Amino acid sequence: MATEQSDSGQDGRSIRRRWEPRIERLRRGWDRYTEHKIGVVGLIILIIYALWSIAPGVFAPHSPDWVAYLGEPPIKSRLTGEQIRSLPHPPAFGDPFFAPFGTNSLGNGVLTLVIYSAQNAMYIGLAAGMLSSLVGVPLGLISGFYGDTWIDEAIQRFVDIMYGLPFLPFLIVLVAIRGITTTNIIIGIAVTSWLNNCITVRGETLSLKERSYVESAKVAGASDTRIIFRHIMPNVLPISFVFLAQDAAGAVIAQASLAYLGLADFTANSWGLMLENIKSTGYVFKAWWWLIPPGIALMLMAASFYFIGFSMEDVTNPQR
Amino acid sequence: MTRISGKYLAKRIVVSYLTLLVIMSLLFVLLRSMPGSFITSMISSGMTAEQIERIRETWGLNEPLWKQYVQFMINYQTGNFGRSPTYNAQVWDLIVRRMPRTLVLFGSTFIIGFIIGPLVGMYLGWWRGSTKDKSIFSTSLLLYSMPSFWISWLFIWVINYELDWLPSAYMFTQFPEFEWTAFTVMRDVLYHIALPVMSLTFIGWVGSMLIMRPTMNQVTDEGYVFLARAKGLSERTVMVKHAARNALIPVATGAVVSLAFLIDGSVIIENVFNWPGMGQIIVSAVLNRDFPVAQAVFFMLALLIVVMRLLTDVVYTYLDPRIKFGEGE
Amino acid sequence: MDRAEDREPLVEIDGLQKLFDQSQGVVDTILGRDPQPVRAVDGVSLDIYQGDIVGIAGESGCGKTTLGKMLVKLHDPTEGSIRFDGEDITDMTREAEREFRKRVQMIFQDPFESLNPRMTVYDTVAEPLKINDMIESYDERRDRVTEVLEDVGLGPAEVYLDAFPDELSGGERQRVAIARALVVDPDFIVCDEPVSMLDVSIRAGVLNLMKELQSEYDLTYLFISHDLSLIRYMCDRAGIMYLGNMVEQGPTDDIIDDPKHPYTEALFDAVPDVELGEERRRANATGEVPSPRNPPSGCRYHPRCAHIIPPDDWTGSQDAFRRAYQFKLKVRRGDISPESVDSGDIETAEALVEHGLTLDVPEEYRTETEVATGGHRVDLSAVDLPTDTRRVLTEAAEAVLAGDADRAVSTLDDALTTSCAERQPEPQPSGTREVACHRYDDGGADGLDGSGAGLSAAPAED
Amino acid sequence: MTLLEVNDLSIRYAVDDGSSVHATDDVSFSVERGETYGLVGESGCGKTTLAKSLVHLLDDNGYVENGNVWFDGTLPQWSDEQGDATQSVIDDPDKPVRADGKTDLAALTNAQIRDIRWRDIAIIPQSAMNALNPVYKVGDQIVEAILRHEPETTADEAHERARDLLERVGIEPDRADDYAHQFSGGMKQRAVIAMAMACSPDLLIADEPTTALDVIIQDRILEELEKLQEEFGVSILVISHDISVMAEICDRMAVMYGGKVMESGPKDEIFGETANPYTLGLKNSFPTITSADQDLVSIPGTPPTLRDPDDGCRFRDRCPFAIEECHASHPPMYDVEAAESLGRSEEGTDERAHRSACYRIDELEQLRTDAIEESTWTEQRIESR
Repeated sequence: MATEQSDSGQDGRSIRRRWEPRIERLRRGWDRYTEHKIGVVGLIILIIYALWSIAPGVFAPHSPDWVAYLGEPPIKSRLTGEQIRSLPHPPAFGDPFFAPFGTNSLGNGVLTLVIYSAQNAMYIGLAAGMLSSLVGVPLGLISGFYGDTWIDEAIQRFVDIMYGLPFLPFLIVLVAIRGITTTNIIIGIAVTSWLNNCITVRGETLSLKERSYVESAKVAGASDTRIIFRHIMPNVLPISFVFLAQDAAGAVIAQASLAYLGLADFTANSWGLMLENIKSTGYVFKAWWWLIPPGIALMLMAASFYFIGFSMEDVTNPQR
Repeated sequence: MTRISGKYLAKRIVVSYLTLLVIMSLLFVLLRSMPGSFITSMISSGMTAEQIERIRETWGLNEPLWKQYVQFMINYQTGNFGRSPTYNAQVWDLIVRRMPRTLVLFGSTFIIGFIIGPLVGMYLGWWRGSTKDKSIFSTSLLLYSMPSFWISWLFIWVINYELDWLPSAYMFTQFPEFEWTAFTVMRDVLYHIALPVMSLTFIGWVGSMLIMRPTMNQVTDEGYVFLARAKGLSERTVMVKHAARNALIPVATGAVVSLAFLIDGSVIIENVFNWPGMGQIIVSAVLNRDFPVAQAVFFMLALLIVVMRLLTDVVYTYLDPRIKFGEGE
Repeated sequence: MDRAEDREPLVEIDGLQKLFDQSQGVVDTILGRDPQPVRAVDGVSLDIYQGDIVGIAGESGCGKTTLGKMLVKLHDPTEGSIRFDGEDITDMTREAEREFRKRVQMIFQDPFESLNPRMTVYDTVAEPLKINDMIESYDERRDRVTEVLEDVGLGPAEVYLDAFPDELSGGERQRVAIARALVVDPDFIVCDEPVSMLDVSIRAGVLNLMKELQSEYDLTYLFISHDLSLIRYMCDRAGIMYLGNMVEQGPTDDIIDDPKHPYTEALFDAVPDVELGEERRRANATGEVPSPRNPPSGCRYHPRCAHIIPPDDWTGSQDAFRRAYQFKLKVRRGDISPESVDSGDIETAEALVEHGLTLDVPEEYRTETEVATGGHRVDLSAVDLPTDTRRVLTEAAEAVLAGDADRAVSTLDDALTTSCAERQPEPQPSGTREVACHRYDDGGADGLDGSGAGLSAAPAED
Repeated sequence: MTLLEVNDLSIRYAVDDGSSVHATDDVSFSVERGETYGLVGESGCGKTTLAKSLVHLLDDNGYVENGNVWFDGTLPQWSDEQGDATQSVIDDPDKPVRADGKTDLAALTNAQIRDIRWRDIAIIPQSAMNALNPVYKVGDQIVEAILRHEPETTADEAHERARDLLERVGIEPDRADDYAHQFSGGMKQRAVIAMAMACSPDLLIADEPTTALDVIIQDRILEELEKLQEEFGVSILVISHDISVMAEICDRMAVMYGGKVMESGPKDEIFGETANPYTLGLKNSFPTITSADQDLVSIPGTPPTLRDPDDGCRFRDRCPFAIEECHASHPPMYDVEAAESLGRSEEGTDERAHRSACYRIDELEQLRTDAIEESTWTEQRIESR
């Protein structure tokens, strides 16, 4: 490590020289990624959602507190009985108000809610995906590197037990214990979703550690940590990114399922909550403009994660 | 001719049993760390302290937790699942009634899903990279991204609500006008199960397809596929008999993963379609802190998973003659 | 042996053994099954002198790679010792091991696998320097790497420094691997099939480079290869391994021109050659290499050996004994069953004996009947069997026909014994080399041509 | 009699960016009935591609650009009882059958070539060790081939024949009921050979038949191939990078480099009177076990990539003898006999004779003398870098 520091003390020229080939490599990887149309589509969708999350106000026609007929807060008047009876209102373009996807039973714009909910889904997807990678990848690495020892055995038994638990009901228990908040939902999802990650990384590690470049590093005197971090992990990470994307997709869907079962964080706008609301108010088959958009939004977000994941899998596949 | 020795099977059963014990212990602790208790719902404002105390005693809640745990584990060994406070019935009876219904729903989706999935995976893997592969693959990923309850709603909306072809709830006709014979019952169940199974398999098959497609693509490079072609066999024979047969092997192992997906799906589907199985009661049992019922349902689902995994081993040895579990033969 | 006086060996290997037993997996652990270890290397002794190129040859699974890996401490020996420059490497302090790592390097077989695909050539070659804290500053390190790359023929080095392995050809990759081994200025390099993955026209360049570097860097090589012509081209001394044992070792030219061990003989006979063309004699060995999990008793090679030693009181020919012994092995393996012969006009037990006495060898070593029937049957009159042995064989054949294989085996076990199966031969000095074969037990007087059927006395030619 | 006549066969692989890899370029050679013909060359020289293309087994992106593969044999529905093409088929201009009854395999459809595969031309693939399907019994896999091409055979007969075939290559017939993983490496190879002979083909293509095998087993397999040839009279097209294996089993051979045939002819002449710089270089770099003192010399540089190559000689960048002409176009096949005896460059028309693609064929003696010198090759290196 001491030598690493003395390196950085030198002029930037050498550092740039050392990174140049890697940047070039990334660029080539990107070229290969863009060969996959679905990967590009997924990325575009995700970028749109990211923009929605960062600045929903720019894209949404109203604020989430906007109410049909009455407009933006502060709201001074109340809805008339006739107006209430017209809710949920189908799409309207200016007459009597502007709500391209109609409104829900409370008079909030569906499109607005859909856009404002992107943030929550994005957060849940990325956080749960990363969390499950953070648990799964190191455990898989350790398990694989110390394959056939008690460490590996212990981790694998634990994974076996976790596989014996039905995920969704288990998730319900976890969320119920800690209270229904977005953070707890994320933790719950991560706790149940790291298994595949761990198993795949373990398998990959097992095969990588038999490669002769790992043996070559051992002959050169490299320590276990150096071998794991310098030689095995960089070759495992691409696969774990694939899993991150897949776990993110799974998390977005799991959140919606929890919401359907009544375990939604009612303080945050989310697509799952919108669908829960349509169910609890009984408009499932009466207000298609309210039923379809959140479902599609959800589907597209999960799909964009899958699209990115599977395209990356192809790029990282050493056979190609 | 299976190549699993009795000794191996015995060991596997012991390991599975231990796994179940750990799962049950884990759940015992987790369930009881949920805030609140089911007796809150039994206690009305007018009750005296003694009355409340009596209720607590009947349900064994006064014992220290470790004693409850020991008692609970002993009960489970003897098949005593306890009594449900919310349903006010023996849990065992509840399970016996509901388990088969879940199995019917789950089993049929599992079977259909595992026929369609590998089949589609076979074609996509064989023609990997073609326009057809790309479009079908991305479509199936879209399906896979749908929340199961939402797609069920769409199905109900179109097929039941708009077209009124199939019923959208329950397992039997509520007030039947026909006579109850084995045939009519079966027909009635089929009539009711169609929509839930359709909804779940609509997305459920994708899981096994996702495993089959890449493995199928891998085996196309194998020497035996080349040789099969060189022998003059038709492309179809090469694909089905030589390639797909080998690509199926990893799918059997992957079945465990899709299993979890399907169980999750069944829980949701049972709730959407008012299917009177176990998935329907597990959610309410957890939310109502009905521990005996929750424990029992968890136990049965875990048992289902464990049994399915044992079955996978059997299927595995059947598919791959190289695998031998234990000193068989 | 004559060389030991003037020089100290750099590497002394004594009674080295390596068993792999953990490869049976979780299932067996659950089952509590006794692991049956793979005896990868079993009792190998070898001295390597400073400045030599020592070749290790043998078929796949003979343990040559495991031996090489033990020398660089990739595997720890189960038993025996390795001394490097006088120091036991199996029991080293951390400090001593650091020093050892700088002096001993390895070049691996597959240049497509031995370079980390995510490291540039510079990173790969410089890694041993970094790990061993050998050169502190980046610029100096880069200079050193450049120097070594140019030494291995990758000049100008600037072109290669920032390249990733997948941009290089096989030959270039292997040169990078050599540079990585050389960068710490080692004394001893283990080369595991360094050119087997390279194209013929590239190979010679890499081999010649290794020879050049040897004098330039004052190196000692252990050169592992299955290709005997490469061993001949590269090595001063050679060792031949079979199923974990060293069967013969000595000066390369001596071994190749006049192989003493029957296995060595077969191995060299089997190598096709441009000069010899079709005139070549084929290898006289039966069957294939058995599993190292359960190797044969005594001399590991005896079940395949053309020169298996009959008991002292054997009155028939050596060839007849070999055939009878093969009969016994076939019965033991269950390769002989009543279905092996068509029940035709001759008595079935006799037909079974005639079938069992055939040898699975190239045609030039077969009898006329064997050649005519495609190795299905041998004419009993052409085999010089003692009468009582013949009776025993018939008895055993009858037992097989009666479905009592156990009785057949025990009948044969009693009647056909050989010292080859009873004792493991110790390496014996014989001329300039050491041979582990019972034929040389008495100081090598016997030899392959000494008794009865010599190496050229094939029955078909008689 | 000529069994196979390959004329100007060019095979391309399409690459994503629109260019194409010229795997083989205008390759011509012919195989006589009952002979062993060798294609020798280093990896990427096009030898395997060439062999696969004969029976349309190229990868998806590979295609035949031009050329014919005339094969003495035809589809079952086009042949009479002797297996020769019927006159009406020969006369039919839509059918790729010429007057002497030979069929152009390159012109057959995929469905048609399937009837030729294995029945007329069997192939032992490069990875013969992995060529047996792990999930089916070895015997059943042989039976499958028999039933495919001889549907009138009963299953029992086919099984009987499979066991016979196994025995013929030295495997106990009982092992027909075993799976591939129960076979040793040598036995798998033998089983594939047995399978190849199942329909008594006229031509057997053996792609690196011994590469993955240990030397003693290799020795036995080579013997096995020789025996089969004697027994069945089958012609064998062997593909290998191993010159010494070729020297032992071939009657005639072609040396390939960069998708072109550099030298072809009877084996003894190629080894004895080598007439091409590439072959000379190859011989220089190949160690033999018989000679104690030899100096191996490698050919400098690396093989060309073959992606849209220019017109020049494929070997010129690595060739120490390259001259101006070599850059302009790839040399035609010159007759070596004529060059040696008359000192003249004369294009060779007889595919069976010794021919070499080199413009300096008229200075043959000089080339041979220079090629032995190590300095000839090493000084070239500086130039090519």
